[in-house]
Amino acid sequence: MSSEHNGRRPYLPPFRRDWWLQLRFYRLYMLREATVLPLLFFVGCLIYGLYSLGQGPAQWQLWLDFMAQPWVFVLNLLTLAASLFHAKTFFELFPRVMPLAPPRLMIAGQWLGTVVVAIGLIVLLGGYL
Amino acid sequence: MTQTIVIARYNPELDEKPHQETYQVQSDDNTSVLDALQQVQQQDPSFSFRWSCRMAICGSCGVMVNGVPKLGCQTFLRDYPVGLVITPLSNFAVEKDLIVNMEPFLEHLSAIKPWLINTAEGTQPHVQTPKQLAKYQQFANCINCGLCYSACPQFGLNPEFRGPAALALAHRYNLDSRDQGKAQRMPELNAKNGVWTCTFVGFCSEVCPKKVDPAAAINQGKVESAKDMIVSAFKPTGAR
Amino acid sequence: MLQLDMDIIVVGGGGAGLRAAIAAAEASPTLDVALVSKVYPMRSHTVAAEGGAAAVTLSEDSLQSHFFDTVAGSDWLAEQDVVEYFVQHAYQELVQLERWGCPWSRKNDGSVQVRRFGGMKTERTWFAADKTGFHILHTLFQTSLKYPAIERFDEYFVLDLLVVEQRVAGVLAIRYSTGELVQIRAKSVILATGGAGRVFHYNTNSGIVTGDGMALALRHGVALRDMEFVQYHPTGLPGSGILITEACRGEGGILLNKDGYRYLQDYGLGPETPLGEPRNKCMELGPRDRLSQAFWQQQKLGLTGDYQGHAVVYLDLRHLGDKHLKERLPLICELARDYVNVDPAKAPIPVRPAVHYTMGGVMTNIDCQTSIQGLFAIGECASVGLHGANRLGSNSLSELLVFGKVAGERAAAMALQNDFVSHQSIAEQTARQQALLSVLQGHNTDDSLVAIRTAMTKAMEEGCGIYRDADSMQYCLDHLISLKQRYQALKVEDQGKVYNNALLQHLELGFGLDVAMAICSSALARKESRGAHQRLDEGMTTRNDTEFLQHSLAVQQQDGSIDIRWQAVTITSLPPAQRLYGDCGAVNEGKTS
Amino acid sequence: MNNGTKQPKRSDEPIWWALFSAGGVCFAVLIPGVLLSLAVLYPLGLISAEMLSYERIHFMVFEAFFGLAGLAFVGAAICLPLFHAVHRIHHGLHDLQWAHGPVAKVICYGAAILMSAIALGLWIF
Ligand SMILES: Cc1cc2nc3c(=O)[nH]c(=O)nc-3n(C[C@H](O)[C@H](O)[C@H](O)COP(=O)(O)OP(=O)(O)OC[C@H]3O[C@@H](n4cnc5c(N)ncnc54)[C@H](O)[C@@H]3O)c2cc1C
Ligand code: SF4
Ligand code: F3S
Ligand code: FES
Repeated sequence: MSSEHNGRRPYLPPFRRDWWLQLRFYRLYMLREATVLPLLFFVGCLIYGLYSLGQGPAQWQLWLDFMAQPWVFVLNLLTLAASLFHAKTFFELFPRVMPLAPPRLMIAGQWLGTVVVAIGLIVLLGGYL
Repeated sequence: MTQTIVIARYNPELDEKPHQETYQVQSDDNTSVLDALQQVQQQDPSFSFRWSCRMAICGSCGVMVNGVPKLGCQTFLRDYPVGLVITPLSNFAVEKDLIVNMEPFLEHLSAIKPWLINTAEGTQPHVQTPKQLAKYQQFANCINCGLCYSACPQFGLNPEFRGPAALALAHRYNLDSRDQGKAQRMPELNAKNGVWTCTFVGFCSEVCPKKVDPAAAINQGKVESAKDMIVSAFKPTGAR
Repeated sequence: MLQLDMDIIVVGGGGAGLRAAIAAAEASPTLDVALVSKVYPMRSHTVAAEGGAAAVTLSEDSLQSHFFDTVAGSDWLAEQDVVEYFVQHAYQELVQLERWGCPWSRKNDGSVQVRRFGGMKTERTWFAADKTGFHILHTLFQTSLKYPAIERFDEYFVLDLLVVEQRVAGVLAIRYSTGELVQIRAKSVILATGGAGRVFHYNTNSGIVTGDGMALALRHGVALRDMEFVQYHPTGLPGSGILITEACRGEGGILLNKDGYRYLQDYGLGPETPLGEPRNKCMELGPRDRLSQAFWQQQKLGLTGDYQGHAVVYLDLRHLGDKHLKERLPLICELARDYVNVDPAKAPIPVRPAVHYTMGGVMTNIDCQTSIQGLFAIGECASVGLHGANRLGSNSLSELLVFGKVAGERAAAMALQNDFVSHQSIAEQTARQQALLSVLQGHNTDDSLVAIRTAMTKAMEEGCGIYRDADSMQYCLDHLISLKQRYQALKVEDQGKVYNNALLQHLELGFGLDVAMAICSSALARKESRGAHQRLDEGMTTRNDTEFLQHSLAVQQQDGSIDIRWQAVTITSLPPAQRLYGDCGAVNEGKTS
Repeated sequence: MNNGTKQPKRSDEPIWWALFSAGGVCFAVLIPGVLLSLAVLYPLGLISAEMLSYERIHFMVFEAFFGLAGLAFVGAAICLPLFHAVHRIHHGLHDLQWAHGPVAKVICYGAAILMSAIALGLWIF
């Protein structure tokens, strides 16, 4: 190497495309981000339901039958798991983004919200009153 | 006892790119990665790495241990019975062996105006209650080790991203009751390479040796930036 | 080779250097200030200071009292005019730091909180949690970023001063990243390179604290003053030397020898205080030097324990309980777990004395000016005359600020008045260094840097340790001379230019050897016991004001040997008196038992 | 002072992030309940088909509170979660280095806007 050249040759390895597979933490991050895929499926179901409701009782029944199909059922179980996983991560992040109260309290409060909403809906829709 | 460690070596004057080499070091219950690196340096004086305080406060000795950013002086061989692979901090350019180019980090740090902005003159201390102090104290504990930059894939994908430590520092001054410089700092935060590159991966906070929680700082910064956008929308055009 | 001109060069990016650079930039924004440091400024050793910085703050406190504590603490070897200036300006400097954003700990009413500190009669130590040095350094570094006048040369290693006819002309440095030699000319130069604790085997200092600036000045004929005074801290961790703070003992921690006996009561520090009832100035809360000395006595009696080959005593915190420990001493719990694998709630922590601070340094006057025109020195590398024979904890951080500002302003004034020295001897000096560097590379057959360095630190530990006598010091000095010969034959094996770590370590060792010789020679010449310098030789175990109320000045001769001269101490208002401590067994810190 | 000269451009991300966050809350708080009742308990027979009869649901969605209940449901269970989802997809494409830049952005958020418009349209008509 010539004496004029200062010899420095910084080496920056290319950023790996599969970076997210390298550590468990990153895999969980990707999983969190991926929860929106089943969510999209369920939102699709809801839009289909809304359409069916507008089309009259026959179409509505079709939608109800669709929702009870095994593959739909299984996919939605997956969506439920995804939504709960999302909820867990989201609730834990929230107190760090808006530190309004002690984190544990905020997390508990949010879960309470989810449970109350779920019970409310089940009671309302299931007619359990 | 002797333990085997693997270290990435790179000599820019000889090597095309980094390669890994294996070394034997003496270790006991208290042997830190830094101790081990020093032993390797005794075997091969051309081996280069940074260190200084050996008590986790100067921020010099960051390296990757099995792919995770760590302070060498605060990481112990006893915790790695399966062995260690020590490589330079990710997402920075390697200069030699474990030494990386920290200049981009310092540029990002300077860009957010990390100093108290307050034009009032005075010869007495400001009044600041413990409560006001507590608001920003955590974010003032950053030792500039850069581990969070190696942990953050968004920085890896976009080196223009100001990054966790710099944005945490901006937030630290913005939260300081004595500071009046928020308006001057917001443009950097509002920009694409400011808080908005972060997707809350959160690994930055996980690896931070000083529990600064830069992820929280950045995401609180997003709230501030969003508020700033609304406020600016109602300001007459032309106003800064 | 790179050549450039700057108005002012500050060598060192620690607390002292940064403060000086800011002062210079504020004094005149038109001046170019080069901040040259071998590590990034925020890596400097100042970052490790935990305790705090002193300044008279409370209304019941007084400048006289701080003055008295400092002078008495120095065992009357402080320059009293310097101490006066210091106590008058310390408060304003800490306020300045506050106004730059330093997160000082607060009282509930929002005012700054002060704490008690060893040797200070009243609470006057400002602190920022348990990370005072860290916060001071980062506040200064971040503040420095807003001055365009300050240009940083991070990771530039200064290896020589350019001096022409007793006037400083600039510095020569190696750019670590490329190995290039860089010549920077300047109108004034400020040395702020920190202490020299690393010439001792057991020390609490960072790896970079190798005495470079002291040696740079020494080699150009500047005297090093009071170098024999080296402060030991009684509780460092064995091996690493990491500091275990005094706060542990303040909380009620006790010191035990290998038999589990609280040995301090045998050294004039008793009577034994009951567990959990620590009393100021008694037993474990006695002065630092007395505790270190007691350790030495125990070691001689064979009563110290062994921790992996290191002699140790035990700091027992178990009776404080897990909860209390985690609450009050979280950092210590972490350090003990990490570095000696001990849970302080379950087992005592092995500790031993370790070198902590070098009181002496590059001799300056009250304006921080050395005997070379345009060359200033500040911080731990300097002896402006504040600490004398013993430094009080928390005075040094304030010193960095007070005298950093003085030096920055004076250097700026000088740079405005003067022009660059242009003299062909500059080129000659540069060429000589270049030549020296080029012959350094090669292979060593049977010697190594590590071998010489370890021999030096061990020799210093044995010859210039807590207690000293003529024989062991002479032995140490002879040993140092032979080490220096070995050093001169030593080669740097790494042939590379980029980040050549071996080369810098080599240069540091050369500096360290020179400083070690100055310490040892000064210690040999001071035939009395005073402050941190304690002798065992007959007739020298007490303070001797008739002969030695004087500063030692170490001056390097042509042949590399050290000549010792003496300088009278400036006494303005406080004549020498006994250095008495407290009510507990009339602990007299100045005398050996 | 340093660095004071050029100001970087403000990002439009706050808008999408605000929608994403609101959608995230819905996904975490509302969606589990909706899922549980419509997609789990109903198929399992724990909520009877009668209870989900056309009349009953039609009333709830289009008539209760002048139809506002239905509007709220469409917003919270469909539109906002859509924005939440596309936001993550948009960033995910960047994370995987598959696509970034204006095209991906227009497609992602455009899809959410379109689908939301359809859902609202279904509610109105
Ligand atoms: C563990 C510990 C705790 C302490 N706690 C306290 C306390 O509570 N209160 C108190 O008052 N004091 C305390 N002290 C002492 C105090 O911290 C130091 O005296 C002080 O920080 C020294 O500051 P400085 O600016 O002089 O040097 P440093 O902070 O050591 O900085 C030296 C600078 O010089 C540079 N340098 C050195 N050589 C070269 C070269 N050849 N070329 C280029 N650059 C070079 C380095 O890069 C560095 O930037 C403590 C010390 C220790 C060890
Ligand atoms: S935020 Fe934490 S990890 Fe990042 S530089 Fe600061 S101390 Fe290091
Ligand atoms: S890892 Fe990166 S993406 Fe954000 S939360 Fe931390 S900066
Ligand atoms: S050596 Fe200072 S942080 Fe590790």
